[in-house]
Amino acid sequence: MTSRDVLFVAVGLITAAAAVLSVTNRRVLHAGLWLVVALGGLAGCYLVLGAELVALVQLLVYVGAVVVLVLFALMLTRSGAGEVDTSSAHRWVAGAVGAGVTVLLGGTLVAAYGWSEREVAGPSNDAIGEQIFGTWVWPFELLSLLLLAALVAAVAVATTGHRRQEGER
Amino acid sequence: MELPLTVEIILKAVVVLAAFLTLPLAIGQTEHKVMAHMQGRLGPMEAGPHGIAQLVADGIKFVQKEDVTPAAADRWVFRLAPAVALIPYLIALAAIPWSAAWVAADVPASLLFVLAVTSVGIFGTLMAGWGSGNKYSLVGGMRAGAQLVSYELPMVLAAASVAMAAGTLSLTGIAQAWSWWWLVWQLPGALVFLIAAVAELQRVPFDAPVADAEVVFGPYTEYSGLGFAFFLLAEYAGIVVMSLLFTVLFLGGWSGPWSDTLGPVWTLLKATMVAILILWLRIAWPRVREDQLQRLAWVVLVPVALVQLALTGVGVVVWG
Amino acid sequence: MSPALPLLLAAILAGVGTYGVLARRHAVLMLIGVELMLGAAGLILVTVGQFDIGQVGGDPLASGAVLTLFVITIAAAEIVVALAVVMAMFRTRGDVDLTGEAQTVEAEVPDETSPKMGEVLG
Amino acid sequence: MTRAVDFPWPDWELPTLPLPGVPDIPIPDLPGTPAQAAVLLAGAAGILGLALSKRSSRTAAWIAIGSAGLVLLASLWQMYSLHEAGDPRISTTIGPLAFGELVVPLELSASRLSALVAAVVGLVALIVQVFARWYLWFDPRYRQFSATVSVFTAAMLLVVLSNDVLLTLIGWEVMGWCSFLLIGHLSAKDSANRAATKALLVTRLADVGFVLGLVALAAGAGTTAIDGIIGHWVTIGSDITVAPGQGAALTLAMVGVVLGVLGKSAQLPFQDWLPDAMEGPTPASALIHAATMVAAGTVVLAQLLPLLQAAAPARVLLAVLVSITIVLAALLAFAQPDIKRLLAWSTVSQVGLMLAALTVVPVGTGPDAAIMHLVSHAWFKALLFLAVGWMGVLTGGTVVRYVVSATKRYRTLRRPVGIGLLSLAGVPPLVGFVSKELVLAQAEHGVQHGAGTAGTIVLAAVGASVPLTAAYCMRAWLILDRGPRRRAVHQPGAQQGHEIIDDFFAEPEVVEEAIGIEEAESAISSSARSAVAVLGFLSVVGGLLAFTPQLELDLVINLQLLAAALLLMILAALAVWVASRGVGSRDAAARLPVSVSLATERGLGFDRLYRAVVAAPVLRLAHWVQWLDREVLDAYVRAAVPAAKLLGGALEQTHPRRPAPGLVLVLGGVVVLAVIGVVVS
Repeated sequence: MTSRDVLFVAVGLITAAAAVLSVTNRRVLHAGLWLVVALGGLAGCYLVLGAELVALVQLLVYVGAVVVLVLFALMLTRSGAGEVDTSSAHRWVAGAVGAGVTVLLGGTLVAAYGWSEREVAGPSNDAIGEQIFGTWVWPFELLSLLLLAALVAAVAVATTGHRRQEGER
Repeated sequence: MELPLTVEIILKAVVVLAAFLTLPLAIGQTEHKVMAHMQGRLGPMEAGPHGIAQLVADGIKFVQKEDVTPAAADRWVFRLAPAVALIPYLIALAAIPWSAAWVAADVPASLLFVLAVTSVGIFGTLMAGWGSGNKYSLVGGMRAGAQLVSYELPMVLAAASVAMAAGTLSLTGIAQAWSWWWLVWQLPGALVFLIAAVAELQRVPFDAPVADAEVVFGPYTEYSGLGFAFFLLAEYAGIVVMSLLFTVLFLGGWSGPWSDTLGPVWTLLKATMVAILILWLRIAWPRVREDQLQRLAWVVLVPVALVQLALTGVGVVVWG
Repeated sequence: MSPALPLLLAAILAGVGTYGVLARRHAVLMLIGVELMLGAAGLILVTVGQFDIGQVGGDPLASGAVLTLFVITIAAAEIVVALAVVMAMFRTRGDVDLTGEAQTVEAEVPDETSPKMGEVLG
Repeated sequence: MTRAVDFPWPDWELPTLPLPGVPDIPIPDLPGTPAQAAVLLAGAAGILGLALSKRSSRTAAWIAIGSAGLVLLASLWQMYSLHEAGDPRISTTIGPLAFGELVVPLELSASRLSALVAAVVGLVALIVQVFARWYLWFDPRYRQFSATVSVFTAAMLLVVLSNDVLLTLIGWEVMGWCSFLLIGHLSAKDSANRAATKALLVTRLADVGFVLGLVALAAGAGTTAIDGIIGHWVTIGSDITVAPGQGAALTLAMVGVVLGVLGKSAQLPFQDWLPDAMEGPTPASALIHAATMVAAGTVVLAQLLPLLQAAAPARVLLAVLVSITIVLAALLAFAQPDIKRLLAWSTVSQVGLMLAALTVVPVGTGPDAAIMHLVSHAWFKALLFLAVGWMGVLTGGTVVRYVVSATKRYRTLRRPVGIGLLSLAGVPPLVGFVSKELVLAQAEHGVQHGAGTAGTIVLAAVGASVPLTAAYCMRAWLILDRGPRRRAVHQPGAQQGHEIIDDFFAEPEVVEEAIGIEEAESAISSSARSAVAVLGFLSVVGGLLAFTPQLELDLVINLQLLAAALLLMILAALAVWVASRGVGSRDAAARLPVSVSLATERGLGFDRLYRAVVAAPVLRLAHWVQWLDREVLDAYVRAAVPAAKLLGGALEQTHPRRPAPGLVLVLGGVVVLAVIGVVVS
């Protein structure tokens, strides 16, 4: 095992543990905070893998914005009280499905790519930039459209309910 | 001067820590004094000559105070929040260059790094707001969350404009690519960045999250002693980081006469000016209402930042 | 290093995410599961991109990193819309419970003028 | 058939005047060419005039008049430098456009003739701007007017100087829109709006042909450069030969271009918009009628002359239509109850003369006669319009009963109106006489050099126009100058008292007659009056232009024909004089039956024809399309709603309505399927 392996195992363990906690914790806001740790850990994994641009974007967009929104929604829905998990039987079935996914995915991937040591040699930031605005420019532009559509849709969905409610009063 | 790697890292860490501990205090002291003079009064005069040791005295006071955790608080979240608020700025400070050679951690995409790391600091506020078990804190935390998410966008866009102009994401590279006419070319972006930075710091006029007349002290209502001191430190550290970042991005960092030797001094000088500008805003301006605040971000800053991006794009294509 | 480690982590994250989606009855918490699954997808993409797996001569199109960036962007769009839906649901139903009977008729509107802090803080 | 008469009168070759040599000014190395400067200055003035003038008419006037002066200087400089250099001068605009296989050089070209026309355009534009400054002094929308005139001038210059059909098209379009704005300047008036819309619609309709024709020409040639197009389609030797196998295509394209020209030049069957366009302010009419819009067709056809000569059917079509127009418009002009409308119809007739001269140009000769008539018409028609506009201000209108004995009442008007009418009628030695004789000589020349039946028709029409023109000019003069002198009953809108203007940029001051100022002497700014005087001077001596090397007229004047024309002219004038005797207003047209004058006033009901032939079918088509859209296409869209509802309802029945358990089942199924897939593969 190289030092990179050790580093990855450490960060990966934190990530996995935080992920597990974020889906099992019964206090909703703690679940959200564990998600922060899990996604931050994921950014760390990217960093260890040498994909620093992805790691920083993950940190900036996911942790800095997306999860904040999630926490925000948790606060706004005032959902501290009440059950947050399904019945225990349901949870067992869900656990089985989750384990199945892990086993299936892990088995397939490891079987396909093996344990052999390989060189880490990802593209540089410049190369990524050039590719985004070269090969991938149309998907990229399409993404901007998607974001716009999401923005409009979010505003539309959020305000429609509001208006209906006001209309009733 | 070749040092062993470990020694160099330790040395740099110590220097950054020292800077992190002294600069915010200096800012705090400056705030006291500048505010006092602008308001035509003396300010703290008792501790030390001309009140210089006031902040040290404050620190001692904070340490002596009892650290109360409210009964309704979410204990761990409440306790961790000050640290989460503070540490990102420490990490960010390490990546900001003072001159071409004076940079603790010269990571390749340092601009993105600084922005990404500082964006994590928001969790400190959110955690404090939630964890205090206090309705004012919750409202303040939500205000802070909304404000920070809104202002992060124009801030990143304005920074992206500079990065585009310089053709690099490295802060060192940006400062080296800077030339004086960027002052005009990037002016809209600079204004957007400055406004967004003040909003990110939740300082007047964008301090609705901690508006004392409405929500007591927002997320920090329940804190006392060291926890409160940490938040205060985080705020001043934020001013330091944002001033330095603004200096490096828009004012050319260490460029100036004899920048080979005097580089860090120039950086410090410019950053001080920016910091005083931020302090001045607090003293001179009234608070912006919550809806006005959101409006400003989405209706003014984001479009201006986008226009600046387009302007930069045109400039890069035409002159580049 | 071995690509098996990140791939295994991705498998774990995907499984945990699936569990989160299935086992939670709180809509926002369910979204957390979705985010974990998306994270797993991103991790697989990055791993494949960084290790030149499956192709000779590296990743000339930088597809691993670029596609991960796309995934992150799409996730941002997805979460925004999803949260808007959750907020609308909360407004009309007063809760975000997913196990209950799906309702087409609007249920009672929560009284928003006096938030009960005890309930809020749980 | 004047040709057949064999009378031993000598023919008269045009002499070349012993001109003093043009002084040899060293040509400094200026940035850009005069052509670029002229177009750019005029265009920029339009934009700057609006942008910089805020709400100040004064600034707008400075910008508009200053730039018009500069444009005139540039175009004069262009004439001079061409005279020195000799060759046509090509200059670029924005550089060639990348259009794949199509070559689009976007070049300007200044040749001997186009430089002359550009100079005339520049002069008329300057005079119109100066005049408009006085005429529209109190108009709150003067800024827009002057800016539009600037843009209009730029567009016309672009058409004149263009060496690229794309530029021609741009100028053509911009002129169309500017004419819309100018005609509809008094936008509060319904009739002005209607006239503007009508002008736009009619010319647009014709433009369809123009655009298609030019596109066909450019596409066939693979270039939009005019010389390139001509070089591709025809080979000019002793005779013009069309590139093999392309005769039909060329004919079709040229028919399209001819249609567009007919529309812009208000020839049959598009003639009706021009008289209505009199709703615009007089300076606008002067500009549109004199040097720009209606003359643009002549310019374009002059540029494409070899193609017109090669496409016989298009040429014949043009010849026949303009011949009818010449006679018809002259007849209609005679019966108009409004002096301005009389002038409008005379324009239609005179522009017909220019185009007629083009149709009979034999291969190998230039369009110089047509251009000469264009220039001369620009001068005397601008003079007439400005003088009549001035008169309108004094009398309160241009309808016959207002303007009876107007030049008697206002003596200063007498000279400009008189010169204008004499020139229009073609009385020697005024410029109108020279140019009209040239057109006549050109027609006769054409008949002798194989212009065929078309040539004969043209010659007949041109010949017929001579007495007709003389008749309506005589009628106008009798009304204006020989009418009974009535003590001025001020018409509504006429000035009470008189304006006195000392300074060009100072506001007019109204002075009562009692102060003792000679009647109407000071009712116009001195600059506007000198502008009119310049036109009057040119209308008198402008004929000399024909004897300068600026025009290459190797025409032989048939003196017999000339004498006949003069005789006809005198006879017509006498007849009108006789007819006017005994009519109170000395209006010869009053002898016409009421039904005839009414019909002529309405342009012989062409409006109704347009409505039946174009408007009604278009409206019916629009209704059809709307119906199709609403009842057929929308039906599918509307049907989507109940369909979606139905489908949703059906699916709702099968749904468990409990999201969480459903999700477990779905995902579990997916995992099982995936396992099966992995194991099997």
